[in-house]
Amino acid sequence: MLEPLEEKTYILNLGPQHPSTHGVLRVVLEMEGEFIVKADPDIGYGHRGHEHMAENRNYLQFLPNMGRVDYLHALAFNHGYCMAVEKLIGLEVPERAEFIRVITAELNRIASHLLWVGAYLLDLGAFTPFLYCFDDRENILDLLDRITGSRLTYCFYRFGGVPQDIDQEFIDGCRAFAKRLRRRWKDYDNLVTKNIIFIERTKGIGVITKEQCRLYGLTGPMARGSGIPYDIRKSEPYSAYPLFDFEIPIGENGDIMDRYLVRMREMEQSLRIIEQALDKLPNGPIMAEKVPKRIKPAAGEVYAAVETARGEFGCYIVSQGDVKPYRIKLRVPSFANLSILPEISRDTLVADFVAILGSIDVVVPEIDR
Amino acid sequence: MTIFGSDLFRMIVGLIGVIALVSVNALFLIWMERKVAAHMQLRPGPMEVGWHGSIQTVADALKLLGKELITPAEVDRPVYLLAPIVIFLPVLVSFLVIPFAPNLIIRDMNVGVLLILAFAALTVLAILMAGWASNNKYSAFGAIRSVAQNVAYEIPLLITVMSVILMVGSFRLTDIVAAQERYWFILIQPLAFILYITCATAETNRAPFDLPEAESELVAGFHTEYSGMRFALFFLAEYTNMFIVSALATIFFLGGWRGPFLPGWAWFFIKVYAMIFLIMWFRWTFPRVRFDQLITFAWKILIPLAFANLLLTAFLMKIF
Amino acid sequence: MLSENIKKALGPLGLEKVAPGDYAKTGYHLEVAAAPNQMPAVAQVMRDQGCFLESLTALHFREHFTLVYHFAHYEELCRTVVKAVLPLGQQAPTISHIYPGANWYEREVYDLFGIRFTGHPDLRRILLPFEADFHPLLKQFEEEAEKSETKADA
Amino acid sequence: MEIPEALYDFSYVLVFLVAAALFAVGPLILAYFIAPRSFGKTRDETYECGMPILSSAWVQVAVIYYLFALLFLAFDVDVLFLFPVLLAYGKGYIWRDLVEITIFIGILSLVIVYAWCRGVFTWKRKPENL
Amino acid sequence: MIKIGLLEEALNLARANSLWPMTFGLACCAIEMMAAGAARFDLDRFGAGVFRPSPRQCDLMIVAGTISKKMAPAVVRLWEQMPAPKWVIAMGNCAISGGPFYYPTQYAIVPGADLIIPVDVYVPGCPPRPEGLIEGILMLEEKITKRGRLRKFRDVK
Repeated sequence: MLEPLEEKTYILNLGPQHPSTHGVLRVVLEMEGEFIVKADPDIGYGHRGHEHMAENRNYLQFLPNMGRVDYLHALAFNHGYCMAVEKLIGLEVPERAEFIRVITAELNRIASHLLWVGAYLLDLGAFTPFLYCFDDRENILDLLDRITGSRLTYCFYRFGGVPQDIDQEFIDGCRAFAKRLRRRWKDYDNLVTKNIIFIERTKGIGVITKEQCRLYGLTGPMARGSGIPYDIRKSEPYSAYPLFDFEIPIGENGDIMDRYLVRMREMEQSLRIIEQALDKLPNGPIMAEKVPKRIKPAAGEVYAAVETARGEFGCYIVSQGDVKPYRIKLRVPSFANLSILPEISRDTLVADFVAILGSIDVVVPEIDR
Repeated sequence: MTIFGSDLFRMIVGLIGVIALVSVNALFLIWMERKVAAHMQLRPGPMEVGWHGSIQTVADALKLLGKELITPAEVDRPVYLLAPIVIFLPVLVSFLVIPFAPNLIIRDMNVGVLLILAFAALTVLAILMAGWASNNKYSAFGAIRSVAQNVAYEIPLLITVMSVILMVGSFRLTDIVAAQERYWFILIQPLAFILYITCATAETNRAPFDLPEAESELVAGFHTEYSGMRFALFFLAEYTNMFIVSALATIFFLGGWRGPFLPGWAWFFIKVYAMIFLIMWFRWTFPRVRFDQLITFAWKILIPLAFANLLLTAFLMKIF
Repeated sequence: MLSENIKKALGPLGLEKVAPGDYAKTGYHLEVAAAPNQMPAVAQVMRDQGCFLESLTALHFREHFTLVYHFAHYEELCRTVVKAVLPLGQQAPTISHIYPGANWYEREVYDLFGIRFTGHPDLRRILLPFEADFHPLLKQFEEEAEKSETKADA
Repeated sequence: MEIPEALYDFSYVLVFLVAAALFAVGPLILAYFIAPRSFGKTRDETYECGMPILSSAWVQVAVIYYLFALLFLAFDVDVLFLFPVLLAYGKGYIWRDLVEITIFIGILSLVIVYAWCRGVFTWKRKPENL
Repeated sequence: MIKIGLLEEALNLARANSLWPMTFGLACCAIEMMAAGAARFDLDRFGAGVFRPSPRQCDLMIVAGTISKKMAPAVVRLWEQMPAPKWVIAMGNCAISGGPFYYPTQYAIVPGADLIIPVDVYVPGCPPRPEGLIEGILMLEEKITKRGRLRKFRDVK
């Protein structure tokens, strides 16, 4: 008699060094054949102790860290942290500074989404769109480079405003870029969105229901792809966003395709915001007048949320009247977004799993902090 | 004795010629692939090593030669060591029967098509050996996928080739070219040509059917554990296989060496490299299909279409 | 109004404090204080009201931990903060059976503070290596006393 | 004595096979001699994304592959019968060979139809009705 | 094993002109590494654009980002699994010295890749620009050949 094999399942490590885990995410997969029985994400390979660091530095010293939590949408994290501290010490930001913040943050959001589209198609095996996206992204980086002085890990916003004003060249550059990107979308549509293989790979895969979104606390394009119109820019307006007219694109089915389309349409909305902001750009100071040299807020706490490219970033600061924060909790979107992975990847194929993982748009150092 | 003497001569010259062709072709194809990819991606590609990076692949080959060969501890040693050699065997033999020009053929066998098809199956075996012996999950995946994929696409490939042979009535490759004197077969068998290209792309594990080495899923697929020269042999075999399937496409559908003005061999190579360019174009344009889609595509669509094409050919031959 | 509904629903639980918050200053619409044992009930109420768990974290004080839960709602702007004071060395009940998303948050709190959650299905370390033997975000109160304020300011 | 032509063919194939093997082995031997050596405890460990391996790769593969293997076997053997037909086709008989080839392919096609109906081509983790 | 002067020199020249890096990003710097491989900067010009996912087929490990204590064993294992000859570039301040994340009570990171694996070239920056990485690769090539590239990269004015 033939003996049946003892166990039909086996364990496969996906990551931390794997082309499709976007850095150092590790997923331990229990597999049966090509099917996934159980997926257990093991995070922490990018843990750098930001929150511990916050307790050992003063408020200003912690500011550069924000560009390195989520390096793809660094300016939103700058924004969230600055907002929280400004709320804590009761600082008013001049209008022009808010406009500049919005413009740069939206540019950064487009850059982040472009990188996602490219990297995601790389996961699906298409290499060329990746380079197209990077080519477009370089244009944004050029613009931001002129203003902020760095390409990636920006530390641009200050408590009470921004340190550098934008000039005409930047404004012209933004408009030219908007024109260019709109043209490029036609290419993307033909190359990707209408591609039959892409549609087959993404339609109906990795479906997340509205209820699942709520139970796992998903935000950003993950929730919007499932049809939840939750965007902090609209639902909890901050900065200069209430002054602009834009829509929140949402999906219907909550599958990968919807998440892809939501992100693509969001780029269009971001362009709209940038153009409106450039049109309405007020004159005035870019820095609040009475910014204290030494930031020492009274005891208390504050929670400020902004919308990053991946979802809601909440900055929770507890102060005990010291120059150093007592505790800073960074509520990062990808942490919650990734926690749904075991649930939606059950009984999928490896190829689908890679596609689902990519659609979450994880930035590992952001999850691990 | 004289026949044997001339045969021996033909054999040796042919052997040297084929080895030279295989090496130069692989070096050229890899360079071409990188340049084609680069220009499709708005970048220059290799530029600094030689004129437009023309000796880049020579540097790569030399480097791989000077690279350590690691044999992991857990592998099935004999099979692991044999796999890169086995994958190389069919590559050279297939060149025996390919007519590059009217008289430029090493041995015009009457079973030419069968010889190539039979030895092509050895590639699958080598991939299975490599993947399974590596004792690496990614490799094993790649190997199993590769076998499933190759067997699924071998049937439509066979049937498609049959509809060409049906019209010629011979397995001899020179006969097939000779039969295309008035018109190329692509004109009367367009469906067969499309089917053949699809299957050939899959048989050579090229994108969008490159699942055995799907980078984003399986790291490097069946050759994940192979380093240095062993890996180079897999690479060499892959690119030479690309040449062979393109050469067959040229012979079956594009009239072989036929063409005006230029000598036969020139036309042959122009057509072959045009076909290779087409396959490269696929690779740098399409995303990868999912594995179950790949297999069911072969069974649900390609095989019925190939059958229909064969019957149609048989029927039309009776009418005309 | 959602905050009124939540207030009404939380009423029967007999919580320590249910008060409107100062949104402009703290970003909260509703501030709630509860005992750790009441947390599952509170979470159930929040879930029934359609809220999602925004974040879960802890604060380490000299005498006790404070668990901080943030809840928000997709359609209506209403952020509720629930604070539960947990004496040192005690365990808190999990809410991961109500909000599966809390699973990872509780693991993170366990990892960083060493707070154990009773009834948690899979309480392992999440960020630090499994073999780590410390909880990094615990304050070192003795050391802190030595450091002068000016030194940190520099 | 007349040497059959097929024997010449075989000699070509044999010589090329040997040459191919030598051509493949040569660089490997050369590489063995000129390449430097690395060191390290985990050098010979199986690669799995930088982690120690948790289980062997030699496990039972998904059952669906066996189904496809059987299907292929049946098909490939039958398709091989068509090869002689190709050479004989159109020589002599007017319509008989067309009818025969149609019947043969028709029966083969029924196999696909049957497998399709039974759900062989839908991938599920556990095929139910097979 | 056998060393012949001329052969060795030819091999070194080939190695320098065909440095295949591993697809291996740790944090922020990985994005700049990707940018260096992408359209504008194009590492492939120097033959260093073939990113191989498996360490068995790589020559160059670019440590791009912070090495956390949890990740350190994996980095070492991957480095050991690369076949000789192999090189390491420490890209960014984190990989050089822990960068902005190093302070006395830091518990999570390894302050510098050279504490766990031998590093050949250090590329400073937080993150370094892609030009910086290219410069680092060119320096590594000089180090390998002790001479420079096959064709000296012209200075960009």
